[in-house]
Amino acid sequence: MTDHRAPPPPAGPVPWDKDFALRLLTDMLRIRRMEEKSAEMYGAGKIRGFLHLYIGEEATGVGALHALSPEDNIVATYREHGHALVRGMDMGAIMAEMYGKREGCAHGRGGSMHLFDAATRFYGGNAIVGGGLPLAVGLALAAKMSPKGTSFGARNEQRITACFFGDGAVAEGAFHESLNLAALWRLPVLFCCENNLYGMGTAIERSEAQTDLCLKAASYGMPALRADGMDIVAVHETTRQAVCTLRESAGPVFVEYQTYRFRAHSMFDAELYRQKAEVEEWKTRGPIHTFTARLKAEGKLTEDEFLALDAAADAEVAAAVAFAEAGSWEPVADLLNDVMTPQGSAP
Amino acid sequence: MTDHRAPPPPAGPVPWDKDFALRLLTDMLRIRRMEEKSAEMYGAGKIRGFLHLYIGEEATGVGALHALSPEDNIVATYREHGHALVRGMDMGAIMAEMYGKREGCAHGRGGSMHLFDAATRFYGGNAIVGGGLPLAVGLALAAKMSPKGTSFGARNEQRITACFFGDGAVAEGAFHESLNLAALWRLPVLFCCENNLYGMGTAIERSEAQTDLCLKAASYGMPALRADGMDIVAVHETTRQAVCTLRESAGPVFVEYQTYRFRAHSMFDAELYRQKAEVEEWKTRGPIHTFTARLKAEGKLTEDEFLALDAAADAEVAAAVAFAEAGSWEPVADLLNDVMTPQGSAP
Amino acid sequence: MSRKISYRAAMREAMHEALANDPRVFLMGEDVGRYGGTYAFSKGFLDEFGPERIRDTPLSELGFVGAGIGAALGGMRPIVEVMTVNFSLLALDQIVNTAAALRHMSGGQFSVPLVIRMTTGAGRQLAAQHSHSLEGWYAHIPGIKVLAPATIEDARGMLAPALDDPDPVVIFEHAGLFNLEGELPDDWSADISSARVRRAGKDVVIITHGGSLPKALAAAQALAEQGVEAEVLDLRVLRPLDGASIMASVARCRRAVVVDEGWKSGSLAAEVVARIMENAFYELDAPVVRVCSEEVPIPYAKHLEEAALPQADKIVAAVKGLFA
Amino acid sequence: MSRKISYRAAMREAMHEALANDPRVFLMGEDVGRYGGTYAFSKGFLDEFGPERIRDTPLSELGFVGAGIGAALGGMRPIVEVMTVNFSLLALDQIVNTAAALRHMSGGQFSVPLVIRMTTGAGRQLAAQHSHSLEGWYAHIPGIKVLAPATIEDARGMLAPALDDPDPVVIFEHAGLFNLEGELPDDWSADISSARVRRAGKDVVIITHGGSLPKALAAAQALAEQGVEAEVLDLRVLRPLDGASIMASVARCRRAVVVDEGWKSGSLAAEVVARIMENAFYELDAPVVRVCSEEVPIPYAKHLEEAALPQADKIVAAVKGLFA
Ligand SMILES: Cc1ncc(C[n+]2csc(CCOP(=O)(O)OP(=O)(O)O)c2C)c(N)n1
Ligand SMILES: Cc1ncc(C[n+]2csc(CCOP(=O)(O)OP(=O)(O)O)c2C)c(N)n1
Ligand SMILES: [Mg+2]
Ligand SMILES: [Mg+2]
Repeated sequence: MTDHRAPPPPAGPVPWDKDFALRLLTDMLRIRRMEEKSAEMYGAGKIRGFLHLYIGEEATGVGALHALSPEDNIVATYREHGHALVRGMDMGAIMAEMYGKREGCAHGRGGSMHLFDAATRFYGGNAIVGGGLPLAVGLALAAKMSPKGTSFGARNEQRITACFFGDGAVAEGAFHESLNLAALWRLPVLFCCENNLYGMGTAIERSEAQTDLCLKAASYGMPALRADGMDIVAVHETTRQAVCTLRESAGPVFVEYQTYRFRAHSMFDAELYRQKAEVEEWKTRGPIHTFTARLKAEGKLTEDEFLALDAAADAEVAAAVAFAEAGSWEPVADLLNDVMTPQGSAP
Repeated sequence: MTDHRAPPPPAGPVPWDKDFALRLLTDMLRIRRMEEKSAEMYGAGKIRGFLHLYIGEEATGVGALHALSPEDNIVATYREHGHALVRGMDMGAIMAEMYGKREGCAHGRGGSMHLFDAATRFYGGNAIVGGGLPLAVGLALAAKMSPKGTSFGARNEQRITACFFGDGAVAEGAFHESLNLAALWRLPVLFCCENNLYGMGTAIERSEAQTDLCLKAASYGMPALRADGMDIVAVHETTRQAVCTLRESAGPVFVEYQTYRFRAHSMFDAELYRQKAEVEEWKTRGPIHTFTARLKAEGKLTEDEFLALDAAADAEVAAAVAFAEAGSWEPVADLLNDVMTPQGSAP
Repeated sequence: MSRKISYRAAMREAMHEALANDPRVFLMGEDVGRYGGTYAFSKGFLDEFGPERIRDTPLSELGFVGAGIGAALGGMRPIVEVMTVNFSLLALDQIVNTAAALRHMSGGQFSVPLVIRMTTGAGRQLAAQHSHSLEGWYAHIPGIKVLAPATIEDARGMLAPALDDPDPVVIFEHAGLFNLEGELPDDWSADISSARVRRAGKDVVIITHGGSLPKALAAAQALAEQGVEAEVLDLRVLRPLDGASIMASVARCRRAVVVDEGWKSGSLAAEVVARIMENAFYELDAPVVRVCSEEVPIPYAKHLEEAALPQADKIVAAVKGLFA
Repeated sequence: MSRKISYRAAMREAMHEALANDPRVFLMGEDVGRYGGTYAFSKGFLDEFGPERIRDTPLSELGFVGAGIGAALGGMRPIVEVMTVNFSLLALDQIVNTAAALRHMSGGQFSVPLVIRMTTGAGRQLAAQHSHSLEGWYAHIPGIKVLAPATIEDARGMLAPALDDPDPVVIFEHAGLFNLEGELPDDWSADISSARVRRAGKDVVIITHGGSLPKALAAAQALAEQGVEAEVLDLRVLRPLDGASIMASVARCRRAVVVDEGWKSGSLAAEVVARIMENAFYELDAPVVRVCSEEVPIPYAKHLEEAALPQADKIVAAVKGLFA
């Protein structure tokens, strides 16, 4: 059993105005409350299949996504509820999808691991570890070479494709091939590695001969940055810097976010592979309470304000659950829908 | 069209006694003559399918393999005639295999790309680029963990598995996964990258974002060495050093041999992707004539001796061709042989 | 004197026995060690056999399956666990181009005594990327054997002969069977060459394998209550298929339904139907029909997933159709 | 007014036309550029369309096929060339788990208008790792279309509708056809939905596709000289299969032989036989038989390779067997 000592809790000044700081805090709270409720609903049998919670890692997705624009493309993993929500998807559509209801973002066809949203250029939810990486390379390739005037992929030199993946994905051949292609072809891909120290039950030192993931990027001649994934300030500022580097170098950038998963890998995990003490220590670095404390210390947040934000998040969650509960089931007669594109409808 | 300027021809003293030096020269000559004849027989329709010649690269295989022991395992590619021969396979069995005759090392089932020989621990011959890499990792794993007293894989801490592959293979996911596994598990694998600057018609700069291949090894925490693949002295001494490093570090080592293919990729290649001048310049660095010149300059070889060695090689080739010509065809009735292992026969 | 045991426990016992009795055997795969096995098949093995023999791998399906092939060539008897068939797509090159072809390409010089185990099938609302049933694909490849233990005896008994086999053996374990409880007879030894009649009948034979076996048995039970005596044939070995047993059942019953969780087009069921066409055409009183998965990526929603997969009621309806 | 042209030139023309007419179309794959295409299909394209649109890729099948999927999602119309089906095993995860499933998993939000071309088949003494015929595997997957142009018209005509198709289309080009020369009619436009009768007959229908079509036609010719009128049906589209045309031919001829270069067990031919069993059982005067590859990794030696593959004489013998 390896012991991953946690560094000291995030601290220090928050270089943002109150408004922006609270927006990010709010998003972290929304994710946390939504997922706590999802876990509850899983227990209640309303949500089935696999459910992978992001609890503990919220600063990573929130801080990174707030450094991107609505025009950018997002590719995520099966641990993507938070990314989907921050990206702008309706919480009701997410919850309904997890319920398997027709009102879900994918009409209940995808479930928790396959959230998609064309409106926010959210390309999913992928249950194959590393599966999203080549996809992101291709999306960036299209942004770079697609001719003017094409509808969906309308050329956009500014468009970045951000691809989120975990430390476990780094060992896959898909990682190697994708990073090389992106660097070789100078594509605007932001590789966002959420290193939570474990791939399921396998600690990174049992998965990687070289655990300094930034060194991997060097073997593709790709610039790499690292950020404390529990510190939303570090995450956001580092990601903004990465975006600048990406634009200047007109090529891909690799960012490693060092974070930690507070909950089990999925709902079926006895967590034999890590010590309770390790988890508890990391919890002292929790992204929400540490950021809250810093904001309060700076007078950017009062307890009442915090309670109001939290209540608002709870209310949004309650509404999302009500929406999902009230949702309908797709008729079985429609089973074969959306396998092939109906003739005539342009993709 | 990129121009890969060739460095100055190999020169300098040969730190070997005459006997050893001539053995290596002899092996290079044997490969060269065997392959020249193979090309001729391909033209004559005696050999079909794909034929990938090693001509120009002989110093790499000969210098490297002479640094290994008969107990070591060898894994190669479809450009493996030379490796098979140096390893100790009978030239007649190789030629007969290319003819598709029953007397071939694989009874004509494999052909040029699939030379195998259990007696010399030569694990082939693989026509999938990168396909031999995971295999080499497994062979090394067996050497490390197989219990005493098991027949074939009898534990042998000293046993190294040398895996030959090209620059093109480096882009494959199999390369990434295999190097990581070997480094992570501290396996005795010698990764021998024969960088001849092209993968078929694709120059390395169009295949690798980072063309310094030794930097790749660093991302697995693996020691890496580089040698001039046209200089058999550099190849052999570097490989010997690599073997020492491997034993001391009790883990894998990566070696890049910088070499060049004088002939077309296969017999169907118009070579549109490189300039004649580039090929001509590299030919001035030919491993055989430069080594011959150095030996003569040092008085370790006379023209008569050289002619005698060359004549011996020619004679061996003539005998191999005669053997192949005299060979027989496997009866069609035996078509389904060697798909599954006959019951009772231990593998 | 038999004893009650689960499919999971039976498979676990089989692996434990192999590890304890043959020092060449080791288990390698994602989360087989510290995690205790994705489906708890190897819980406790790490402490008992150590990290060398209970080897956690990185997420590198192509790499560690290929390493298993190399280790087998090197004299070991690896049990490589690919977490699920869905991820085995990443390793197919090594399985098809190396494991299955090596003996032939080397003119019989090298055999690959490798066992690859993987979970297969749908039914747990895991959606399109985690619900494949690709046994039929594997059964198409010369050079490998393909097994589908569907009972507690076979979960207990098939691993040993697979490990004794000198060639690559791929074992498919359907996730829907893991919690199956049943009586394990004292003699649970199993062959890896024959199909087996799980329920005798005379009016129709339901030919199936793996996770569909319980559904076929349930259908046969329901049919019995309606006066139709359905035989249930468990293929067990998907490559090479036991054609003789298939034809014997068909000759006996003169009607057949093939049940397979794979998508209908190009399913293993198609091969079974084709064999019957070729060998028992004149024995048939009615055309053979198939009950397979609908041609749709498996949806997440429970009601849609159930509608996409073979179910006992669909089998009953198919059988009745043969008498209409 | 038709003109003489080779299969290779026809495919080349089709790609040239697509590249010239649609700025969203680009060709990506190993050695499509500087090398001129492994089989010279894209010789000269690099100079005409430039390295962005005639994109040489590293040896990264999984990566560049996945990149093609992403580029299609991003609004492009990529033609991804996988050098041969043998190497496509490395890319199957992206094709099956992403390209084929994405539209369904996203509830219809995203389609993947991607064309993947690959060379398939044996017959050139390339041995076990370079001789696969896995069209049947691809034809098993919901969410993609699978084409097998076997004539000059189809080589010229099938690419355009494939590129217009909003979903992934996989095109298999048999290496044995590339040098085929023939007359290209002025109207070579082709659909990607139907099978086609290549030779009319009444005594038996030989159902085939791809590289086996010339062998089937040769067999039909030989049979004609012996008084047997064999119809030859070219499937053309392997997914979805044109069942109506198959059943029409079977109803007409009452006897059928299915020819497929895939290994017999689990071949696409098995699916065709199963469909006939299900839909035309009572039309048959004899059981349908298959002529497929022997169950052996394809050997290098010429005489053994020929013996392993379907050949005209084997087809003739199979047909005669139906009348014995
Ligand atoms: C190709 C593949 N192999 C195995 C799995 C099973 N699996 C799902 S998540 C996971 C761990 C992934 O770890 P990481 O990439 O670090 O992401 P995290 O779950 O930690 O966010 C595994 C092994 C899978 N989904 N895909
Ligand atoms: C997986 C795979 N993709 C493509 C090919 C076709 N191919 C055969 S050799 C080759 C080039 C390999 O280059 P390199 O690794 O540098 O070896 P070299 O031929 O230069 O010795 C290619 C693309 C193959 N055999 N396997
Ligand atoms: Mg992780
Ligand atoms: Mg090369």
